[in-house]
Amino acid sequence: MIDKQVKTLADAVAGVKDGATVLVAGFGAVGVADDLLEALHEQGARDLVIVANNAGNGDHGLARLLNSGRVRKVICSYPRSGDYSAFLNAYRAKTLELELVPQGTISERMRCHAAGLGGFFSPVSAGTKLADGKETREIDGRLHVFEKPLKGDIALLRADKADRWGNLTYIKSARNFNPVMAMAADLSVVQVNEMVELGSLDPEAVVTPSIFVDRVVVVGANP
Amino acid sequence: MIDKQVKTLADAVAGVKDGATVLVAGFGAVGVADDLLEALHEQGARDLVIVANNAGNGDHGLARLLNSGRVRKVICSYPRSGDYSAFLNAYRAKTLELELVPQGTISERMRCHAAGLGGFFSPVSAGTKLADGKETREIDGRLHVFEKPLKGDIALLRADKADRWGNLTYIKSARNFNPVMAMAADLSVVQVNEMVELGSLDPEAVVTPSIFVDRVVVVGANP
Amino acid sequence: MKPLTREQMAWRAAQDLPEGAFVNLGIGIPTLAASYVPADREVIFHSENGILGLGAKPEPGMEDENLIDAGKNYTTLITGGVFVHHADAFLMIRGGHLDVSLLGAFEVSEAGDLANWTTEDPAFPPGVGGAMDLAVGAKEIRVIMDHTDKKGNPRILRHCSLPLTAAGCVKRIYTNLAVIDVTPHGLFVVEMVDGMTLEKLQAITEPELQLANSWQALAPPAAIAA
Amino acid sequence: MKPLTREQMAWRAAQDLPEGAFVNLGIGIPTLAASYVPADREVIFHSENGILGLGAKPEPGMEDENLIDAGKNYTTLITGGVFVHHADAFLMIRGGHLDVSLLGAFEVSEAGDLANWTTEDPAFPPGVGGAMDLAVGAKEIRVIMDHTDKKGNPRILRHCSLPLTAAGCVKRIYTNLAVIDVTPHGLFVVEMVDGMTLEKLQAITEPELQLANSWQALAPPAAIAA
Repeated sequence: MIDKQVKTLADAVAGVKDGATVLVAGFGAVGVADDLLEALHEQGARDLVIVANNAGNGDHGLARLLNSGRVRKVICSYPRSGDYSAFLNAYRAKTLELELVPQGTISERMRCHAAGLGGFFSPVSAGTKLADGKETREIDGRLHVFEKPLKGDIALLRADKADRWGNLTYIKSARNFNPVMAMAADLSVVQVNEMVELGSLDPEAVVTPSIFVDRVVVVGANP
Repeated sequence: MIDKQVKTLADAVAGVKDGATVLVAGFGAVGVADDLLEALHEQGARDLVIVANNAGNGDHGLARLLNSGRVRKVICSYPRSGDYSAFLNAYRAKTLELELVPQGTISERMRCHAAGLGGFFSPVSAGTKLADGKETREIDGRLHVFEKPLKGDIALLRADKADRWGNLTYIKSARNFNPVMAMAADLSVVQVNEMVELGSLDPEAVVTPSIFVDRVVVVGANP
Repeated sequence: MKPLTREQMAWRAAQDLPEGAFVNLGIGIPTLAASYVPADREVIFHSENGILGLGAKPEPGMEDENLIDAGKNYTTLITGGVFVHHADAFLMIRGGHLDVSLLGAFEVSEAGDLANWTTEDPAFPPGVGGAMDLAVGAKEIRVIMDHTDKKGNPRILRHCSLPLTAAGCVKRIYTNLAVIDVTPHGLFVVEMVDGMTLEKLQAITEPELQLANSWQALAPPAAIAA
Repeated sequence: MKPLTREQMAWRAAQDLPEGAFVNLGIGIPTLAASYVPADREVIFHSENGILGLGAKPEPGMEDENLIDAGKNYTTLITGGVFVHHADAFLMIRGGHLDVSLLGAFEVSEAGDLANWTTEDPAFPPGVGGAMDLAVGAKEIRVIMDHTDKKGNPRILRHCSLPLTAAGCVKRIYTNLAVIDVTPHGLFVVEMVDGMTLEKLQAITEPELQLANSWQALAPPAAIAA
C-alpha cells in the first residue's frame, strides 16, 4: 500500500546532500514550509543552492540557514522583503552568491524542467542588465532571451491537505510556488496541516497530483 | 456588469473570418463543442486552419466542416480516429493540408503562446521524420527540436459550468484540451451545460479562470 | 497650481480602467487605484502571487494569514475571484492576458522605456520581483509617478539613466501634474492640473512635449483625499 | 513450444510494475496489462487525455460519457485518482514523472530504437498521437510485441526499417517468446518460453542475442487466458 506519510520532520528531510539545490516554496511568509526548513537546518546539509521568491525573514526557516552559513547561492527575484538581514549580512560579507531572476522566469524555468523541455525563449528581461551574457533571438520582431530549465534536488513544500498517495490541496494564496516546485524537484517533500482518507479529495480539485509528491509530514494546523 | 453569456450559438461564433485558425478542443468524442462547430458551419467561414487532437468523426461537427470544404489545413496528432472518412476523403483528394504534430507538442505549443513565450526546445520527435526541417540543438547531451508557439484566432470549447465572468469547470476527462486552448486563442468561446451564480464555483477548484474566456453559451445538459 | 496627491493620482489612473478589464496594480501608488474604480464598473484585479479577483483590505481582525497580495499585505478575494499557482499567474502576465498593468517608475523615456527596478544603490542587493514580467506582458502598460524627483529633476527623460526594466513598453504616464501619452510621434500632454502650462511642464520634462488638441483639465473631484 | 497469447504477454509485463509505480499503458496489448498487476500492489495508471488513476472498464450500463481512456474506450477512475488538463498530462509524460511507459511496437533495434508510429502506408494519412512523447519521457520505456511479423520476419532488428518514434529509448522487450533486455553491451535474453533455445530465438532475431546468466523460464500461470 502506497503511503508517503513519514513520521517526523527529520524523516521528511533525510538524505539531503551538501551542495543540493533546494526549492523553497512560498511568497512572503505565506505557503512557506517553515518547519521543513528548520528540519533541514537540523539535518545539517551545507553549501546549498536555494531557489525561492524571497530570501528569508528574521532568523527562522530560510533566514536561519543563511545565518548558519549553510547557503552558497540564492536564486530569487526579490531578496529585499521583510527583515532580510540574514541575507543582507551574507551578501555584504560576500559569502553568498545571488542570481537575480525575474519572478515569472523563476517559475517558468522550473516548469520547463518539470515538462521535460530543454529551454525557452522569453521576452522578459530582453535588453536589460539581467540578460547580460544570455543568448538572445529576435522572434516575430521582438527580442527574446534564452532561459534554461531549473531543477531542484529537493523541494520543501507546504500544503493544507494530503492523502496517502500525496495528492495535495492548498489554502488561498498559500498555493503560490508550491505546485510548480512540486513538479520540478527530484524529491518533493511537503508539510501539511492534515492527512485525509484516500478518495476524500475531489478528483476535479486536487491541485498537485500524487505523482509529484514523495514525502508528506503532518505539522498540525496553521497557528 | 460583466456578462459573457451570449444568447445564441450564432452569437457565440459571430465574426470568425475566412482563414482563421480554430482551436477545436476535445479528445475523441469527449469534451468537444459539437454545437459550436455546427454553428461555425452555419456561420460560413472558409479556408480554416483547424488545431485539434483528432480530425472529425462521422458527418457532424468538425467532420461536417471538412465535408463542406471549409478547412484548408488540419494540425493534429491523430487523424485516424473513429469514422474519419471526412478527413480521409479530403486528404486523398489533396484538398487538405495535414500538419502532423506529436500530441503533447500540440498542447505545449499552445501553452507556449498562452504564456507569452517565443518557442521551446523539446526532445520529442528529435531524430525522427516529424522533425525534418526543424532547428535542432543538443542540450545536456540530448538532441532537442525547436518548437514554435501556436495560437488560435478562436477556440471552440466545451465545459460543464460557467459563471457570468466566464470561470469554468469541466467533467472528468472532458477537461482534456479545453483549458489550454482557452488560454491560447484571441477569442475563447465555450458551450456549457449550465450557468451558475457568480461566487458559486469554488475559488480553489475553478479550472479555467475567467480571464481566458470571452463568450459563453448554454446548450443544455449533456444528452 | 496644486500637484495631485498620491490618492488623486491613483484616482485618475483608476478612471481609465474600463468595465470588465483585468488589471495588475504594482506595489505603491498603483495599489491605491483599486479603491477609486467607479462603482458601476466591474474591474478584476490580478495579483502575481496567484489571485485573480483581489479585493479590498480586510477589516481589522478579519485578516486571513493565507491571503496576501503582491505587496505582502493582507487582502481579500471578491466574489468570482479564484486562486491559481504561480506559473499560471505569470502566464497571465507575460502572455498578454491582462488588459492593463499599472506600474510605479523611477524614470520613463520618450520612447516609453521603463526604469523601475533598481537605483543601483551599492549598499543593497538588487531586487526585481515581477517588474520585468509586468512590463512586457499586459496589453497596455501605464505608469504612475511624480513628475520630478525630490530635487525637482525630470523623471521623464530622453533616455533613462537607470537600468531598464523593459524597452518601449509604456503607453501612458500619470504624474502629479499631468497625464501624458507616449506615442510614435512623441509625448502628448492630454491633461494638466489647473494653473499648469505646457511651458512650465516642459521646463521639468527632458524630451519635447506636445499639447494634445483635445487636452483638458486634470481635476480630481474634491472628495478625493488631498 | 507454445508462444504466449496477448493476455499472457500483458501478464508478464505487469509482473514487472512495482508497488507505487506511475505507469502509462499504450493502446493495444499494453492496455491489457492493467488487469494483471498482482493484487497486493498499488500501481497508478496514467492516461494521456488527462487521467491519473485510470481504473477498469466500467460494468455494462455504467459507462460515463465523459470518462474515456487514451484508446477512446469508456473507463473508470480509481479511488485517489484525479483529472488534469492535457498540457499537464503530457508534462507528466515528457518530464520523466512516469516510472514506466509500456508501449506496442512494429520494430525495435539492438540500440533500443523504437518504430511504432507509422507503417508508411500511402493509402492512409499518418498518425502519431502520443507515441513520440511516450517514447522519450518515462523513466523506463518497455515494449510488448510479437517476436516476428505475420510472415515470420524478425521485428527485433539491427536497424529499424520503419521511421523511428525515438532513438535508443527501449530498455526491455516482452515478446510472445522471450523477455529481452536492451543494454549497452547488447541484447540479453532473460526469459524464454518452455522449449525455446537461444539458437532458435536467434534465428528469428536479427541482431546478436546473448543469454543472461540468470535466465529463466517464461511461464505464465495456467490461469492466465491461453
